[in-house]
Amino acid sequence: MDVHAAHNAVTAAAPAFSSRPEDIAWFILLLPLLAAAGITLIVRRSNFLAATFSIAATVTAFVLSFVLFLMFGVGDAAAVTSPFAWLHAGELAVNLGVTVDKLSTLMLLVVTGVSALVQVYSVGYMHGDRSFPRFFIGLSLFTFSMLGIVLADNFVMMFLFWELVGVSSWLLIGFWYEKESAADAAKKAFLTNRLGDFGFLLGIIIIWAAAGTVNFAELSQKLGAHPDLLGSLASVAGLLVFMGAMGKSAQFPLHVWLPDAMEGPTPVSALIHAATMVAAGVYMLCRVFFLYQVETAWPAALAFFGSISALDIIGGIGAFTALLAALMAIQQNDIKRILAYSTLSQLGYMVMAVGCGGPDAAMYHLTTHAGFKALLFLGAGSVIHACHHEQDIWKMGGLRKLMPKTFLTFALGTAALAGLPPLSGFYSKDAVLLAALDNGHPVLFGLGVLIAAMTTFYMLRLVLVAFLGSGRSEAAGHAHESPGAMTWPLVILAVPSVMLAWVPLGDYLTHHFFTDHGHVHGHGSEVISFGATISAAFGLVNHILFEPFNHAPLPAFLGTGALIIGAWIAVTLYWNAERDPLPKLLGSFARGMRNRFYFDEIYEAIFIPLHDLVARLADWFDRWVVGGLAVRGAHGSTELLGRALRIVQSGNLQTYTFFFVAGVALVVLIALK
Amino acid sequence: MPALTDLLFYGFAGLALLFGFLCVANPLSRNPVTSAMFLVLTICSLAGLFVLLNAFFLAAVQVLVYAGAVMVLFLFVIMLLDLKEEERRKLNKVALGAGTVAVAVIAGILIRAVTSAKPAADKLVEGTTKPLGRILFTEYLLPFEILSLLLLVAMVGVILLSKKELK
Amino acid sequence: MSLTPGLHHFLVVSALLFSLGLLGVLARRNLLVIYMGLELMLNAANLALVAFSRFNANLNGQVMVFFIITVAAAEVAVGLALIVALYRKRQSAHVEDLTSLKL
Amino acid sequence: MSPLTSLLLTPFLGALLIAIVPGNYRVVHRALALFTGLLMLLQALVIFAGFQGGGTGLQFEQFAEWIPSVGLNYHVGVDGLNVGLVLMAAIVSFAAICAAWEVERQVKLFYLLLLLTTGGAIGAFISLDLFFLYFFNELALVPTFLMIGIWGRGEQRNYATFQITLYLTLGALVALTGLIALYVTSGVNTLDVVALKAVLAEKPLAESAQKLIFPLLLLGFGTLVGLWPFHSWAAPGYAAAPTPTAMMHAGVLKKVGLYVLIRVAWPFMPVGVQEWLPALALLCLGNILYCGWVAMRQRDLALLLGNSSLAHMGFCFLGLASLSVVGITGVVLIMAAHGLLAALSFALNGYLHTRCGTTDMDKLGGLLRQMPFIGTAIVMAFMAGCGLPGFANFPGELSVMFGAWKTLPWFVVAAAWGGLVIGGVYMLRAIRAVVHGPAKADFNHVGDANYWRRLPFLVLLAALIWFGIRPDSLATSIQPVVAEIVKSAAPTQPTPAPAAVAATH
Repeated sequence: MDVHAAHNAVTAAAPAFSSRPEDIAWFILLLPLLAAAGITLIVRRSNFLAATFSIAATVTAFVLSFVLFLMFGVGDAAAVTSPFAWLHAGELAVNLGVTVDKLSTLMLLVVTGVSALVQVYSVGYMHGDRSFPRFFIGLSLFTFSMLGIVLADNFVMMFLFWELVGVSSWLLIGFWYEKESAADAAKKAFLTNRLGDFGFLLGIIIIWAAAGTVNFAELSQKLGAHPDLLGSLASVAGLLVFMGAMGKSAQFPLHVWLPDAMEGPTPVSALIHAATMVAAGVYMLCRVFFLYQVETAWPAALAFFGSISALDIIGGIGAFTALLAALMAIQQNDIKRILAYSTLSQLGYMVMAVGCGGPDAAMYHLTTHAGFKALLFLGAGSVIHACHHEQDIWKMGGLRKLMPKTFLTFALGTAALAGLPPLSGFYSKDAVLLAALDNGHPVLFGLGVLIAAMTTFYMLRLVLVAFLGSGRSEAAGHAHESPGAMTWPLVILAVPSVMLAWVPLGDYLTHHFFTDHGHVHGHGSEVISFGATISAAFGLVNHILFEPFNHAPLPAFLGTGALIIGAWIAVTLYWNAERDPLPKLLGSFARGMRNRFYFDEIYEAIFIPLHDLVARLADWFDRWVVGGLAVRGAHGSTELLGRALRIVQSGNLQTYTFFFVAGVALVVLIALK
Repeated sequence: MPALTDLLFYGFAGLALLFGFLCVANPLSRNPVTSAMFLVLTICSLAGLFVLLNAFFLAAVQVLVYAGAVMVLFLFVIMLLDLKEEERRKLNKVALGAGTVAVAVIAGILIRAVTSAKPAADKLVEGTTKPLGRILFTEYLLPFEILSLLLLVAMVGVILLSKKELK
Repeated sequence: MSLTPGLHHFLVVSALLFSLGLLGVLARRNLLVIYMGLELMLNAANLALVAFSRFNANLNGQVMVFFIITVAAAEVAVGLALIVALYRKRQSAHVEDLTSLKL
Repeated sequence: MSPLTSLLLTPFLGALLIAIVPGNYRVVHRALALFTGLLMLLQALVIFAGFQGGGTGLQFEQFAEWIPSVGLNYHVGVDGLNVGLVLMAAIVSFAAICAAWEVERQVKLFYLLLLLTTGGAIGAFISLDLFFLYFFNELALVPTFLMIGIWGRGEQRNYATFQITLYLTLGALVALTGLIALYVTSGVNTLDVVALKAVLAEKPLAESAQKLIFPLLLLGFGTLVGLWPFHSWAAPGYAAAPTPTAMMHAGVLKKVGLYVLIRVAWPFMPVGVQEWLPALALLCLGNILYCGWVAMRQRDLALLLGNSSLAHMGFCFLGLASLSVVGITGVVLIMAAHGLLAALSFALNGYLHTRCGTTDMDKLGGLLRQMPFIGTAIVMAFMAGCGLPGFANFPGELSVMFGAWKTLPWFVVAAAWGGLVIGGVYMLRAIRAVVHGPAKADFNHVGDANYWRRLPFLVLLAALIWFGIRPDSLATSIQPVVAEIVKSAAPTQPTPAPAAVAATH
């Protein structure tokens, strides 16, 4: 693309900067950054002011997001951007712009909403921590980076914020950096993400090299016009970009960082690992979904893939991750780790949905999941806080009576995650299953149902063991309800967990993804304006609540059946259980599940040492061959020669004279010749 | 029948070489005093050769400066240092041999070079004081003055070096 | 080469005398004797210069000899002072003992 | 008088003043040096702000004939290529002068040498005459050898001093041979870069001459930059150097070699470039991957930083080898960014060394608790070092990788691995070892930097972040100049439009 044209476009857009409504998005993006900067520079010493700055910024961002949502999300306003020149070098033109459309406004709401609640919650949870303001700096920075991903209108900008999310999550996970395990977990998370980013960056470069632009809108347009634009690297580019998502969304085989990341404070886990960072991968896949609609093509070396498309591979990886993580979750005892694996599993679900060609379903599930998973994490945090940082569920028990608000909201979240109709989780899960079934992936559909059962099982296990029964430790016995700053966010989050699906969210997303291409699912093809939504919401409640059963009964009934089976097994095994009966029943398989199928051990035993070995070899080479043989060799041989010549320097005057005379004789001889 | 001057030349030349040899490699005595004495004799013989070459002024200077001043200095130093040790030291045969060889080579080369050169025109020049003084104070005035400076520097240097404490 | 002493004869004597001086420098161990050898070599050079002057019929060579004698006198004075100083420090005027130039 | 000339004269005048003040007025020396540094910084800022980007012409030019018989002139000027580098050099110099506060012995001499180095570096960047280019480079290098030798630290000090001196002198010698050969074979009696460019555009050098002279320049100046395998002077040299010297050398002087390559070797010898490009591409892998791996194994922070800086130089060479506008623009961006970053890293390393007495990562740890400011600065610097967006290195490395993809795809894969993964691994490990982990009692007495000592870090960080957020403030100036260079370096190879590429697939 012509650089000068782009540059002109930039300069042309500049004067209009403050006059366009979509530029509100810039404020949304920058508010958390301003908060972080303000805390760093001005109020670093005051806990109260730090929290106020941060929360005020995020809440304002949430309100603005809502305004933006009403303006652009609801209704059919086109996606609009206001570019700002960042880097122009030769044919590479990168302008920072924002995309404001249905997808990003919805995600803005999710991110700012959850972030605001988590921050309020943190005021209670982090009370008394000596680095309280630093925590809010980290949260604000993180929110800023995440909003950048959401709003990015091109690949480079997305990558930029992608990395920033990585580093701010590193800051948060390693918040208690004096704890060795936390510092290690932060490092691991960052490096695992880096592996994904490696692929992501290469994917971006391939796409740019072929299409000449990194802008999503232009790319989408070009790829729509020429589906073979990316040439033989089309599928490779798609997979490489997916590698980025693999890192952030913790998909197999880069999933190992997420459970370790639970070393961070619990609000961080809620923010990062439920609603935002891990969702970024899925969001990115949805944002660049046009990339996967091009013709499948493999370079000659990978021709054996044949007609298997990048999406098929993505779907497979998603399903595998979901299954693996669900299995691991069944045998965990740490309350946060159970939730972590559950997150992994649900992310696998979303990625599977994308792979099945249902980005709308993936986004739907992402949105609902953000709500109830944040709720679950915050609830877990409340429990941990109450039990004096005890995280083993087998040392809890009987918390139902001691912490009624936490229990109730936690139970609601569990039900939503398990997919109990008519809670939100049911509808989004149903959408995912439907996407698998509709697009001809019966195996994935079957796996999805199985995972749904397993989800119910391990979540119920958690609830039964931790909240019901009787207290198994002193800490659990003396637990008390958490302060209002912590319980109110739980209550607020319970609302969307229950009711989010009662607004026509699925249709909203379907509309976003598929109207352009003319094939529309379901009944939501009509343009929905906000006013109509409000009035329709009540009228349609009945219709919406039972829509899945009417519209596509198979996934709905199977999903509900899975729920019942999972719940039945869980209740049988864990009602009033004092010890976990599963290890006895499953033997070594349970041990495998508990030890996460030894992935960390395998990586630590094979890949990391392998890379270290290369480094060791290079270092050895540098020390002994370059530094030793070449450098010291040159210097050594010079020195040896010097030593040899030193023998001549006897210090005896007459020897010198002798040589002198010999030299003179030689010169005279030559001169006389 | 060779002229008297010719005989004188062979006489002085032979004496100079003989005394020179005895000065540096006296087989009977390795006493530096002996060497110094033979050096005086060599210089005197050379002065004779200078006279044969019509360099009367230089011959006088040679005797005055060398045989007089320089040799007195040498003798003073020899007395001052009381060098008895020389006698006890063993002669380094290897060094002597190598030295002799080197010297022989140099001598050979020089003599060959000298004899192979074309003889110069046999003109006469009087090296008396008057023409020498004239040229010295006209053409070579600057070097002459510099030389005086050199002597001054040497004097200062010697005084400094001979002070008891060298710092 | 005739027997009548010409330039060549003087030069041969000069060369031989020079060699004798060199022999002294190379073979003797006493610094003072070495010094005498050096004086011999200087005198040999003087002889050659005077001979050149005589046979080339100009006085430049003799002027040069005059300078050489003066410089030699200065040199002897300084050199002997050095030897004395060295002897005071090392209690020896023997070249074999003076090897501090060795590394 | 051009502002460039006054900028160039400032450090030398400062050095002169310091030389006049007697040795025991330490405070006066420090104040004078600081004032000189500040003055340079302000002048460089004025020049940078007054620079009109977007064109290829020279600005603030000054020309004075000196020795016409050999075509030797005083000719200074800036275009997009060096205006940012001059600013970077001034910023780093100022920071280095601030950091020189830690020097306790022979303060006067140290400031004198430091200002000479500074002046030499500035002179090398603004000179448009081959002689002065080389002269100022040497003028900057020689004092660094002295500084490492006299004020250096560590047991390996002497070895490192000798090594760096010999390596760099030899490299400079090879480069000098190349420059002389260029001067002689060009056949026009001029050392002026601008004049040479005009002449060589009309009448290029003979191909055989290009093929011989180009490697001389590449290896000569490459050694000054630390091109693999002539790199082993760098890490031990920086580890042994006193902080300001390491800052100046790693930050500024290393870039002079690259600058000369871009200014002279590439545009003047297109055939030579084509001939030696594959070799250069291979060698740059040595820097990116090999030095990265070596860095992973280091237990000493200074050695790690030295190797990491070599790895960054690998990106520069990759960009040069790409022979594309995007890539070489990226190289210049990295040069400016890495100058700031290397100076910052070594300043921090030096701070740790003076305060904690060691830079051994096994002995350090948990410093974020005891020194929050320095700890945060370390985190930021190291994050910038592994290519984090928001810092100036990122746009540069990004452009290099984008630019090199079309001609060297597998090298880009390796570079991405080196920059993102290997760089991430060693930097994160370093952060983990130095600032994270439980606080150690050994360092309880060690204080954080006071406000005055924070100045150099803050200046460098601010510049890093500014160029990270607004790379265009450099890139728009760089790009036209680079486009011209690429055009003259690859006249037979017009860069294909993206659409054409797509069509061929």
